[in-house]
Amino acid sequence: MFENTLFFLSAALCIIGAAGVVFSKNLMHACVLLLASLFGVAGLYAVIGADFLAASQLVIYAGGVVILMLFAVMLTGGSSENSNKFGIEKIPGMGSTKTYVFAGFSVLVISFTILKLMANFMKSYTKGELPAFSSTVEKIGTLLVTDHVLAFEISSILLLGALVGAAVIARPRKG
Amino acid sequence: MSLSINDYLNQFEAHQKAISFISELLGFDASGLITFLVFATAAFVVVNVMALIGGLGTYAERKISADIQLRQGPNRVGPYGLLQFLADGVKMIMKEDIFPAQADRTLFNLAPLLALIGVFATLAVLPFSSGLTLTNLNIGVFYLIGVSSLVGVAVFLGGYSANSKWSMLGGMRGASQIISYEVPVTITILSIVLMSGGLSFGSFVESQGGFPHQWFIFHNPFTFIGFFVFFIGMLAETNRAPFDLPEAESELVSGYHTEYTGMRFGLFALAEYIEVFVLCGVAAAAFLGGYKVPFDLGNGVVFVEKLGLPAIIGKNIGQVLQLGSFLTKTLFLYYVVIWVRWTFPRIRVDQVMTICWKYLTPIALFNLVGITLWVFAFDGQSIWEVLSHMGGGAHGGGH
Amino acid sequence: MEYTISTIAPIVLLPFFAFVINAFIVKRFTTLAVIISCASIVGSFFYAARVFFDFLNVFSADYYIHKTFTWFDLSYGSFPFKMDMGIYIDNMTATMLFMVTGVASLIHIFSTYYMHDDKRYGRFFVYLSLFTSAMLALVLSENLISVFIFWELMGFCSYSLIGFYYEKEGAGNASMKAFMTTRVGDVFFLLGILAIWSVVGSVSFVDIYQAIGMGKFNGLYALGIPLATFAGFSVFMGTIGKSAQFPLQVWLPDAMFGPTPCSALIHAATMVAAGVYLSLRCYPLMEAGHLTTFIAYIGGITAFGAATIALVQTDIKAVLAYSTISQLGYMVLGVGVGSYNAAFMHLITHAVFKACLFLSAGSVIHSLHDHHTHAHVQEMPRMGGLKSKMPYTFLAMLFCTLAIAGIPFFSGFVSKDRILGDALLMALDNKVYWVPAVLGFGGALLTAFYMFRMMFLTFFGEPRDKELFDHTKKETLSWNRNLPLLILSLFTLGAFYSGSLTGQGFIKVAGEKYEWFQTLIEKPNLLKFNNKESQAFGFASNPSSETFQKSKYDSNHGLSAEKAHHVHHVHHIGALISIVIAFSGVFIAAMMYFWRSWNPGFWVSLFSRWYRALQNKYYFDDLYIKGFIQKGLLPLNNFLAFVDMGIYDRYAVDGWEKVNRVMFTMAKWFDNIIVDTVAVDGTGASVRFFNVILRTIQSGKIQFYFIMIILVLTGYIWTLNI
Amino acid sequence: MISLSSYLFISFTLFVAGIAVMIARKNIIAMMLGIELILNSAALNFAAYTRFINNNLEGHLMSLFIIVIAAAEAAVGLAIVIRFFQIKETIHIDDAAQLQS
Repeated sequence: MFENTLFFLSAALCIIGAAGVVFSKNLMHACVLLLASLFGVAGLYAVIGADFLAASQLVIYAGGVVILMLFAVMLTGGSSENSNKFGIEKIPGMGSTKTYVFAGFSVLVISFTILKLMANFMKSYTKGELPAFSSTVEKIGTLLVTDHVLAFEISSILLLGALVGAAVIARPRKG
Repeated sequence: MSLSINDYLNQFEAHQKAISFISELLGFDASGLITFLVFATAAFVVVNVMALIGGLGTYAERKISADIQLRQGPNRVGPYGLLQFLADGVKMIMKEDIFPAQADRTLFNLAPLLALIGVFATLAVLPFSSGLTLTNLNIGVFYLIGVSSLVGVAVFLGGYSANSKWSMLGGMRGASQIISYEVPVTITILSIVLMSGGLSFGSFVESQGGFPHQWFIFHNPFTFIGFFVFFIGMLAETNRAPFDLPEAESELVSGYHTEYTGMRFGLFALAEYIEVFVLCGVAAAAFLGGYKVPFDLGNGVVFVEKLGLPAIIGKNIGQVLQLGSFLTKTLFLYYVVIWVRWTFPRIRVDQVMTICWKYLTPIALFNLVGITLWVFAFDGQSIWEVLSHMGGGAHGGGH
Repeated sequence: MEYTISTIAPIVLLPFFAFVINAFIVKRFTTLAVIISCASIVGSFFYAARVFFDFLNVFSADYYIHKTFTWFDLSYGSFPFKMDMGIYIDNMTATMLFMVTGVASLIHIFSTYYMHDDKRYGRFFVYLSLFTSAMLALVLSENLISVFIFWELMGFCSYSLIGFYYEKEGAGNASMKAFMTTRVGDVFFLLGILAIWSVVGSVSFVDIYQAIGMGKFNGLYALGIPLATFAGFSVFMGTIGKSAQFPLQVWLPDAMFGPTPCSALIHAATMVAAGVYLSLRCYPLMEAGHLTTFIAYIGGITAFGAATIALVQTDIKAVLAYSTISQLGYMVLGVGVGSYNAAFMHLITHAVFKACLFLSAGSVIHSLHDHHTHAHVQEMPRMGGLKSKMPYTFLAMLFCTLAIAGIPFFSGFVSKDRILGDALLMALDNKVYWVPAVLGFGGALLTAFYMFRMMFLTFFGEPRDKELFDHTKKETLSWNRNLPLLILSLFTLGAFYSGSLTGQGFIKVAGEKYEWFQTLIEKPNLLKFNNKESQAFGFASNPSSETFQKSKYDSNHGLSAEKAHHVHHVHHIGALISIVIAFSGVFIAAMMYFWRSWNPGFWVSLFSRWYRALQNKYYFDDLYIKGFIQKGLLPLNNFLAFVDMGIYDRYAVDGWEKVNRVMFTMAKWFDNIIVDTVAVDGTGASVRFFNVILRTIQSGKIQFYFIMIILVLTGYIWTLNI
Repeated sequence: MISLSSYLFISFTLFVAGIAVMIARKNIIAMMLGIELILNSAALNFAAYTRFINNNLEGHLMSLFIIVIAAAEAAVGLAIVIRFFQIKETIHIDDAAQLQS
């Protein structure tokens, strides 16, 4: 009962958010809608018992990525002139009819493809009764430092590299 | 420590009897409905009490600042001016609701709500007492950090949507400050997680004791430093003085809520005061023993055995004592926060970032390493236990 | 008594390092450079002395040290092409080392006096060090190639030293002449080395001795000439060039353009000695090639002819230079008549007294300073009566003159007399040898005459140039001027070389023990080299005196008593003739120039044509320049130039140019039409064509890429047939 | 109701939405929003499969690593966007079609 409610709420938030990101004409709104969609995903994680994953999703996306996106929007959209020296508008549109036609075409193609793949998979899958998760944190921690320690360390190096790289790239320079 | 307030109530026979009675009455299994009702009631109560506390926060702020500045403070409405906040609320509701012409109306409406949502969502895991915890998530702290970062988004959106340069600057300052200070605060909490061995607030509190020497703040020298790192980071995260750059009156009129009027501004202010309370509660739970009462009075066993009271009454007396203990510590920290605001001058905007990245973060990392070594070297014992064992060892050596 | 490379190498390397160091520091630290040079050669002398006394006292006569390392090895399969380098020390080498280092040390010391005021004082010592080290390396060499290398290095040094005063007119030409003339001999020498290599497969002395001992040269002919003869002749041509023998003697008199100490070094210890040393080293080859008669003739002609030229020279150094040629002729004569021991002994004794003579002459010349021309005087007509001014120099020079003139009790008598005795012995055996023997005796007469003529003209009588005489300071004893002269003149005494004063056993002073030279130097015993063994470099050889018994002096020279008696008899006759000839030569000189009873002018006018011929050195220079060079070489050159320019250039080169032009035209057409138009421009056009197609695909528009990726991915998935 | 197919459908919706955003938008930041959506759909797939098929938590780890990679991608990508804007004064994707300057 509770779980179903939470699932419906989360799924609705997720899908509506995603659709909003697609159709929103305002970049700021798109960002906020993306945040809603990601919260929905976090809720979906929580429904299937992946509590650590849900919290990670909240911390990283709500606290980090979306605010970064908002910052980037602020830092790049501040000019009042409409076109740059290349003749293209400075604050690019969120899509025109042409691009939407292309996007729709691509989406159709890929939808059929994925649905074809999924249909085969659904037929072969019979739903089994598996026990719910209880407290995934310890198990994830154990797995991270035993079976997946290499990936864990590599991801730490990746993060360090991203940190340094982002700082170096975005540093204001002359010329 | 129960899993949630519902589990706590399920301990009592009366509760189970009530459930079975209602089930018979309605003709289906009413346990789910009761659970929902219990949660709804508890959440309603907690949120309203918190709103009340937030409102009283404004009163306390004005009263304490008046005390510090040798003034009277509000004293007209109600006894000692206690009802001043209600009068303010009425005034705000009655005010005209103004939208700036160029504002992004959707986001302008959304921002205060997001702030309030983020703050209220954190209340779900705040351990008021061993029973009165809405839910004791096993990733409680992580959840709290994630949800409270919604406030940063709200501040940013509030600053952006008003389409005013003061708001914009305040919003950007606020957002950058909040996500920056999350780093040392999270690392400090991580060190507490190391010592308690769990991410939930229940495990935090249960691994401490009622007496100050059993608290984590006095556990070892690193945690003592860590508490102040956490406290300073907390001040900055809540945009409190001396880190109230986003709403610096002298520079930015009023920061991200310059263009807000009426109850929207009220919601921002409320969210801020409640967030201060929540973070003070986190500090109390993580460092100051939380709801723990000395001599194990909190579980009520003493009252049942010594005074012969019924179990249910003894347990509830214990809960009240625990609630009192938690509120005492939290409100003391709340007082300190206000005290700091009216004592220290505001620092410059570059100093904010300097303090975060050049001082607090390295110190927090140092603390993390130090606490790791401490836990490894002394098997999780506090400095007092280590000292007493040393003394005992010396005494035993005399034989 | 351990012989490793570190005990022998310093003999060569000390002077060589002195050269290397001094070459860098000589400009700024001249005094230090001079000290380094002198100290290094003296140190080298001590090392050499150790080797020499070991060989003298400990080892048997046929002991030798032979150490090699592989220089390069280009052997392929069964075809050996391997060159070793190394050292070869036997008794002769040890003696040479001792002599060269000793004489060179004294010359170095004297040079500090003689060259002190020269503006290129330091540079002179740099050359001296290199010269000495090259000579020492040559002496130590174990094969002909390394001999040749150091031979040429000495050639370069003599070139530098003869042209030392390059401001002086003629010095440059003289150095060029010395270099080019010796080059003629060197070409033959190199030919000889190649001939030997072709037979032996190696140029090591040891291998050559072994090959000759095993008769490898027998029955081999090149152009109808026995190969041993050809090889021996070629090597001996090297000696002729280096030691200034009969046809190629013209360079040596001009060599006195150099500073006098360097003349002493060239004429006594190093350069000219190297030629005789080489022919002594290759003596078995000369014998195998039956060249001894030829060598004896060359030696006799040189000995006599040079002596005749020396009769009429007025330059004090020229007299000495011709006497050197003459004495070298005696050595070669000794080689030719099989007097191996005596030839080498004459090499040593001559080195000592000739060095002393040159140093004395240098002392005289250095003292005589003409204040008008600011030059040193070396013309004998301007000297005279210098005995009172330079008594010590006079004494030293007198001793040496007595030695070279063959007066008994002096070293020259001992060695030269043996050569003449052996020549007489050969002449009695074989009539062919009469000519060299008579020429040798005649040369001895002339030698005594012209040397004493020089002495009388220089030191006796009235001073002919009064002003020069008055300006000359009286000689005071100084260590670096008189000490070398003293030591060298002391060693002109014959007692140091032979106990018998005459070498023929007339009077035996201290028994057989003092005939050390006879026991030390023997002809190489070829049989011994059949089982030769060479040691690797760095391997310590530790010979013990028990193993190597000294050979005893045998007054019969290993012959039967009857034969030995004959030999002794002939030697006694030769000695008597020598003594008579020497004293008569001195008497004639004294009559002409001391008592002035006989007028030399009379004899000159009597033989006026001969006199002119002598003054013009038998027209050898004219012959070479006008005859060989202008008549022979210049037309040849012109002919070759005509072949080169007229035929080769005109037809081959210019014709090839024509061909090239035609080819160029064709290639240009091909290049323009085929390569440029079709290939290059075609490639460009095709690239441009594909560019138009590919440019539309690679637009840089990421979303287009996305669409392409999606389409391709979709197509791939649809083909999967899941 | 809470089944694998429903999760897969949500994930599919997110993925398609991401693709549509990436192709339809001309704004680099908006395209990055689409990338975030696609990454989230993948992570959601992993979590759902591991819940409904083998229950061994490895899918959680994969999702976690995807989140980590998304964070790194966002940081570096936005840094590049800001730098690009400093140079070109635009964030139009078609302005990034040149290889040089």
